[in-house]
Order: sequence, then C-alpha cells, then structure tokens
Amino acid sequence: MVWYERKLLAKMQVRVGPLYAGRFEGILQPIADFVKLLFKEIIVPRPADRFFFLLAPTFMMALSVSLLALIPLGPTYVIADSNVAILMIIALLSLSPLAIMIAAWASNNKYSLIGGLRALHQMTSYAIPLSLSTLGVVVLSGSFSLVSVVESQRNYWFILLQPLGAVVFFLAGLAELERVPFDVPEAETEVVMGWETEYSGINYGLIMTAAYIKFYALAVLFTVLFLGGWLGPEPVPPLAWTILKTLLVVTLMMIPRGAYPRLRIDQMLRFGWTWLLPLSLLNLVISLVEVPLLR
Amino acid sequence: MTLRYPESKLELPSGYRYPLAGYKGRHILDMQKCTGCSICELTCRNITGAIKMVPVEGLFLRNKKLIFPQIDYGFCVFCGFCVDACVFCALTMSSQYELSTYDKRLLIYEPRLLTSTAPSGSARFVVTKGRAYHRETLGTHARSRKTE
Amino acid sequence: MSELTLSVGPQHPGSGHFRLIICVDGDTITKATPDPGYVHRGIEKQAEYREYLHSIPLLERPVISDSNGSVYAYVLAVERLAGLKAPERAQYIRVLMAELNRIMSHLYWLAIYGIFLGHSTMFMWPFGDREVVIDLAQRVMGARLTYSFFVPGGVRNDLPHGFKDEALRATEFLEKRLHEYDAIFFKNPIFVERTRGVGILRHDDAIRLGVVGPTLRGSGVNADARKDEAYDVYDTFKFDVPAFPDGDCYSRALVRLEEIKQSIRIVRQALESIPEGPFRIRHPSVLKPPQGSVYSRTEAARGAYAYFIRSEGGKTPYRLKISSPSFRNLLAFQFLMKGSHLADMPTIYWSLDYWPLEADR
Amino acid sequence: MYELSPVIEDEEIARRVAEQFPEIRIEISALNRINLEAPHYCLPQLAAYLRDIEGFDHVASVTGIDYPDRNLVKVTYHLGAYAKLTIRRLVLSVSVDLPRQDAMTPSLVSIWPSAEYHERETHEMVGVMFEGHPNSNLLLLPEDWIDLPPLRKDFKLRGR
Repeated sequence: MVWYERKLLAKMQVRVGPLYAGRFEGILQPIADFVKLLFKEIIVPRPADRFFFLLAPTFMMALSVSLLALIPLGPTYVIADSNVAILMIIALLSLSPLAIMIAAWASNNKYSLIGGLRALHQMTSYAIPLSLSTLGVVVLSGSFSLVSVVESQRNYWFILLQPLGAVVFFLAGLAELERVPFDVPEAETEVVMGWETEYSGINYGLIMTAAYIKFYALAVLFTVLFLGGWLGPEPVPPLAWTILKTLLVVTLMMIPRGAYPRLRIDQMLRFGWTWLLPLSLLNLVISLVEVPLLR
Repeated sequence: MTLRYPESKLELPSGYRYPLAGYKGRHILDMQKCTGCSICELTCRNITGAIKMVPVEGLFLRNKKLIFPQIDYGFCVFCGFCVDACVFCALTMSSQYELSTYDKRLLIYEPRLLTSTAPSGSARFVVTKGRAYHRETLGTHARSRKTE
Repeated sequence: MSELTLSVGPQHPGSGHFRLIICVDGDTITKATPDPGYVHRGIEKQAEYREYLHSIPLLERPVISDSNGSVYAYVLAVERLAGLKAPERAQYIRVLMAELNRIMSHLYWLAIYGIFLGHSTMFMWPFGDREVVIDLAQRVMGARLTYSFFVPGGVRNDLPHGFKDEALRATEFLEKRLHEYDAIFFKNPIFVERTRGVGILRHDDAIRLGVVGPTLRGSGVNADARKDEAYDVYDTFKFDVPAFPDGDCYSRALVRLEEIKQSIRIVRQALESIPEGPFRIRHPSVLKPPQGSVYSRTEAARGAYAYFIRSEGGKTPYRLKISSPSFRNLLAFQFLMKGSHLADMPTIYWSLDYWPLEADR
Repeated sequence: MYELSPVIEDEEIARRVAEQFPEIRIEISALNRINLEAPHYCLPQLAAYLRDIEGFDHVASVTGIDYPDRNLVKVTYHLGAYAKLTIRRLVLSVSVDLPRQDAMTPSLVSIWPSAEYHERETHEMVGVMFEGHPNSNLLLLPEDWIDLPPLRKDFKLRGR
C-alpha cells in the first residue's frame, strides 16, 4: 500500500517513483525500507525518558493492530465480532492521542512537544465529528456490531442515505490520520517532524507502520460503514469486494496529498469545530428522520 | 521529466572550445599543440589552482620545456577560463561529466590521461536488464592509466 | 505555557544555512532574531587578491540559482571602471541569459515554496519545468548552474545554431505551464488561505526597511533597477514591473509569477531583435583599470544586486563590496515574524526568498 | 515622469546640498551617481536633510575601506530612494573619513532603520565603531572572533 501511494503520487507529479526493489516497478520497496530501518541504530536522546520513549511506538502499534481485529473484511473474515465494535473502535481511536502525547513528552524536545500538542488538539477536536458521523450509521442499522451494519445495507448503501455523514467521516478520518492537508503535527518546515522528531531506526518504523495500519483500518471502516462492506454482485467473492472498495477509498484519501498544501493549525481547528461538528450533528438529525421513513 | 539516470543519460551538446558554445565538461589536451606556456596555470591559480604544469617525457617539437598541464578535478570548477586563455587551442573541453571516483587521488588527471577522449572516472554503473548496479572499477582505471 | 526559545536552523528542514532564534508564546512568535553567518566565506576579501576577470567564478558562487544575475553588476562595474563597452549583440545575449536565469530562479523559488507549505506536487512541477530552461541555458553557456559566462567586454561565446527556435518553443511551453500553475497552485483555496494576509509588509515599512526585489514590489513599490538604471539594452524592451499593493505572502508570490511572464516577454523581444555582430571586444587579458570607484546595480532575481568597487590602479580591486538583496531583506525578518503564528514562520521565511549564501557572502 | 532632464536634476540636487552644507565636497561622478564627502560630525544633520528634504529613504549599502598608508578608514553610505519617483534612478553616496585607530562615527540607524545590519557588518568587518547603534554584536563572523577585523588591509589571508 505504501508502494501504491508512492506510485500514485509519482504519477501525479510526473515522476517515476520507486523502481529498483522487487521485480515489478519496485514493488518491494516498503519491505526494503522496513528492513533498512530494522538494521539502524535505535537512538534514545539523553534527556528523554527512556521507558516511555520506547513504550510509545509499541503502544501505538498495539492500538492500530487491535483496530484491525474489530473490522470485518467479509461475513466470515472477522477476528472479533463484538456487539459493540463501533464503540470499541472509537475508544481505540481516542486513545491514540495519548500515545502521541507520551511520545512527545518523553522525547523531551521542544519540537516534539509542539508537534505533540498540535496532534493532541487536532485529534481530540476531530474525534468528535468522527464518532458523531458513525452514530448516524448506528441509528440507521440499529446495531453497534459491524457485521450487522453491513447486513442492513442489503438494500441501500449508507452513503446514499447519509452523504453528509460519509463526507464528515472522510475528512475527520484524514485529520485523525494526520494526512495532507491535515498533517500539521508533522509539518517538517515548522516543527521538523513533530512528535516523531527524536525517533530513529525501528521505533520510527513502528510508528510509520502503525500509521499505515491505521490508515488502512480507517479505509476499511469507511467501506464497511458507508459502502456496504463485502456486499456486491455474486461472481466476485465478498472479500474481493471489500478490498476493491477499500482500494478506492485509499486512492481517494491519497489524492489530496498531491493536490493540496497543508493547513495551519488554527485554520484546521476552526474548520473542525465550525463545519464538521455542526454537519455531523445535522447528519444525526437526518438519520433520525430517515429511520421512520425506511420502516 | 525524470531521467532514470544510469540507464538513460542526459544528451549533451559537444564540448566547449573557446569561441563556440558547448558543454563545459572534462578537459581534453592536445599534446601536439601545447607549447607549455603555462598561461592556463596562471589563469587557474587565482580561480581554484587546479592546474599544475608537470614534466612529461617524450618528444614534442612544439613543447621545448616538456611541461604540460595536469588538472586536479577535486578543485576544478569547470569555469573554462583556461580554455579561453589557451592561445594555441590545445585545451578544449568535452561533454563528459561522470568523473566520480572512489579515491580522490584518481581525480588528478595527468597530461597523458587528459589527451584521451574516452569516458573516464572509476565509479561505473553496470546496467543489466533494466536495473543498474554500480561497480568499483578502480583496478581497470589504474591499469588504463598505466598503459596510456 | 511559558515562552519557549526555539533555534530554527542551521539544522532544520525549513531554514537553510541560517539560524533564526524565535521566542514562541503558545503558537505566537513574540520575537525573532536572525543569525546569519554560517556560510560566510569572505568573498569580498578573497576578491581583493584576484584579478578582475578571475573573480567571476568566485562571485557567482553566492547565488548559484541565479548566477548570471549576481555577476551582471560586477561585469558592468568593471566595464565602467576600465572604460570598456560591450558590443550590442553581447548586450542582447546578456539580457537574454539574465532573464532566463531569472525564470529559473523564480521557478526554483516556487518549488521550494511548495515544500514550505507542504505541497509536494508544487515542489515537483516547477522543478521539472525548470529543467527546460536549464537545458536552454546549458546549450549556450555550457553548464547547468555556474556559467561564468558574462565577462567584461561582452560574453564568452555566441549563441549556438538553432537557439532561437528552441528558445521560442521553450517559452511557449513555459507559458502553457504557467497557466496551469495559476489554476492549480495560485487558485488553490488552501494555498490562498495560507498566504493571504500573512506576513504583511506595508508600503511605508517596506521603504523604511529598504527591502528589495519581489519583496518590495509585493508591497506596492514598483521600483526595478532594470527601469531605473536601464543598463545594457533594457531600455529597448517593453515590459512591465508588476507590483501588488497588499504586501502579504500571496502578493509576493504573485509578483514572482508575473515576473516570469514579463521575463518571457523580454526573452521573446530579444530573440526577435538581436543584431548580428561581434560578441566580445578585444581587451588586454589582464585588466588594469585606473584609480577610481564605481557603484553599479542590476536587478537580479532576488532584487537589486549592487557592487561597489574601489580601484587603486592595480590588477586587483582595492576593495570590493557586494550589496546583496538577501542581506537587505534580512531586516524584514524581525519585523514580519513578530506576532505571527509559528506555523506561518516558513511561509514568511521563504516568501522573502532568503538565500543564506547570498546574505553571508 | 521627469520634470527636468536627469543631468540637470543631479546638478540641482548637488547645488542645494552645497548651499546647505558648505563644508561638504560634492562630485557628480557619472550619470545617476552623486558622491558627497562629509566630515563625520555633520553626518546626522546631513542624513536628516537628505532624508527629509531630498527624499532618500533607504540605505543600500555601507562600505568601509581601509587605507593603511593614509592612516584612514573611509565609510561610504550608498543611499537610494523608493518613494520619490524622479530620484529612483539616483544613487547618492556619502563618505566619511575616519582615523584608522579609534574609528568612530555617529550611527545613522535612527534616521535610516535600513542601515542597521549594514552598519553592524561594517563594524565587524572593518572595525568602525558606530556610536549609538542599538546592537553591535557580531553578525556574520563567529561569536568568538578575536582576530583583527577581516577587511582591514593588515589582515592577510593564509597562503596569499
């Protein structure tokens, strides 16, 4: 997926992209990068709090991986089909600012601190629209379980019933993932690398992997919540449908990276509170209206 | 826009010689024309000091002192003022730009090496089936230096 | 939160060889102190030991992205000192090359501005298109960036065959691309949001601080040494000096975009009207100008580039002073940074097109 | 744009300055170039006059030249104008001769704020003290520079 993003970006920018690793157009580049990071020295800065500094990447990785466990890829491809899966996902997502704050504070670096504070601001203010927009789906399907959410989309995908909710979820998801144009916490020309500044070697690799897993998880979540998950015409297996739709979402999420510069933190927060929050509330109202209509 | 460097290379115009436009790459010395007047050395002295006149054994009718320029590409900035200064058109420039080596001593080009128009530089790329690897060819470079 | 003191640079992705000591209170910068000098090479001192001609490769080193612009004033100064006059064709070639260099430098600026705003496509596109101009310049001057092409008494070599067609094709291509830039970058809502109203340098302040170049014209003062001095054949060309009154980062960006268009205009006119003739006059290989001093200024890509040369009649200048645009714009840092957001720091920094090597010399 | 022809206007300015400050030597060296040589005590008055009456509103560069054999340091201010359109083309230079030891001249930062960094640079490079300069720390040189000011003639580059 990293390879896909880099290739897509290169296409947008009239470049070639990764080329040498692997047989086909550098498809093994992410693995090569990861192996390189594995062999690099782990540097712990002297003023840093060693325990928490090393804990943070692992913590982040655990959070992202446990997100994956809750999201169903097909009717049977689900690790933990919980009754309250959506609630748990929201809970896990709102834990990640904590991990970032640990990383930022433990690094004992001014840039890390500023980046961490920015990340904290951003995530807390965007987690609310994110959860509110999923609430609309919950109201429509009448269940917190993701499998039954998908099953209740037999007739209509929820993106048709809830275009607003989908847009809000998409934007808030971008912000939650710190992706362009919401990559303020790691704006390299302002705060070097934000809260990741002091990390090196495999710790950095873990953080990046965690970020990409989270990226993937949110894309699947979008598919499951709004695009009808694995539902699709028969000859194609359900799993393929999920992956196909996820790829589409992933592409959509990558395109802004090539097309937009980054926002400023105050502009971003203003956008979050004055647009996304009211819109998600409006979406909730719409879904409440829609429920009796559909019955 | 992007050139896949070792596989495809920039197409360059021919080298620079004084009144004609061209690429300012590695120098080429015509030992038959050079008279050992040292103007290139004098010119370069206040720019980078890359050129030094060194004695060469052999029979050169025009060069009674038997001294020829030797260029250290570790210093050269490829401004080409030595080419402008050369009254006898003995120094010209070629369009070679791949001069990198693994040893900075190899950046010093003796007069005889400067006469050759063949590509130089010891760091080489070997292209196999669309992929390129760089290979150290220090040995062959040194050998070619000895034979020439 | 109490005040934090941050050293932005010299090892910071958004600074270059330059340090900016800023105090931040929350997200607001309360004080910014520029600390240049990391790449000070004593060029003025070194030039005192070199003959006039041999200083040229040295003097274009400060600004390699605009190397013709930086030696242009020097060449004119030496010509005036030594009483040389370049033939007309040489003057046309110089203007042509200086304008190509200006386009190159502005495209470079635009690309890096993309990076500073976190827009990676904006970084790649102008860099790719700059290659077209570089190839053109390389055909004539034989190098990609450091040309050493202008010499007192003319230029080093004539234009190659077929240059005119190539140059016209390149300008057409660039013009097409500039339209795309306008649509994709300059009308991009987030780009506008990030730059408009940020780092406002009003008309009076710009004059008071003595800033130069696009920074000055972005504040509504349409001063341009090409018009004021009318050196070489600049007075024969029709071109406008763009000026935008707002004084924010957006208008500074627009000035540069407009300047590229005007440069293309000049290039076209020069290609049409270039006369035949010699391109360099003969002069003694070691120049020995008489005693005297001369101050010459030209408009380089970053603004008025001026040389003050004092000659005592020797082979080398007695004193050579470079007044570079970046050094003069340095004063605007303190002024613009104060009270702005930390996130606006890179936006303002690069909107001044500060080039540390040029300021330190 | 021009009310008078440039040459006449240059002479006009030169005449006005001469009337106001009889002790100043004036020379029109070339087109658009006026050179003034003033004693350092009348520099602030001259600067204020040039700014307020003639309209030279910024300093383009400050140069210090060291003459060891004549035992003096010459400081030259190059002035330009942005606001007044007719004299934009002009570069007016004001030179002051100072003794080599103990070179001291009043700072003009209060009159032209744009002179601040130029004066600082001249201070560290040529060793001229500017009286009343707000901040005369080293700007371009390293903080621990203890040698001679590098642009003095008795500072020799190594190997030259």
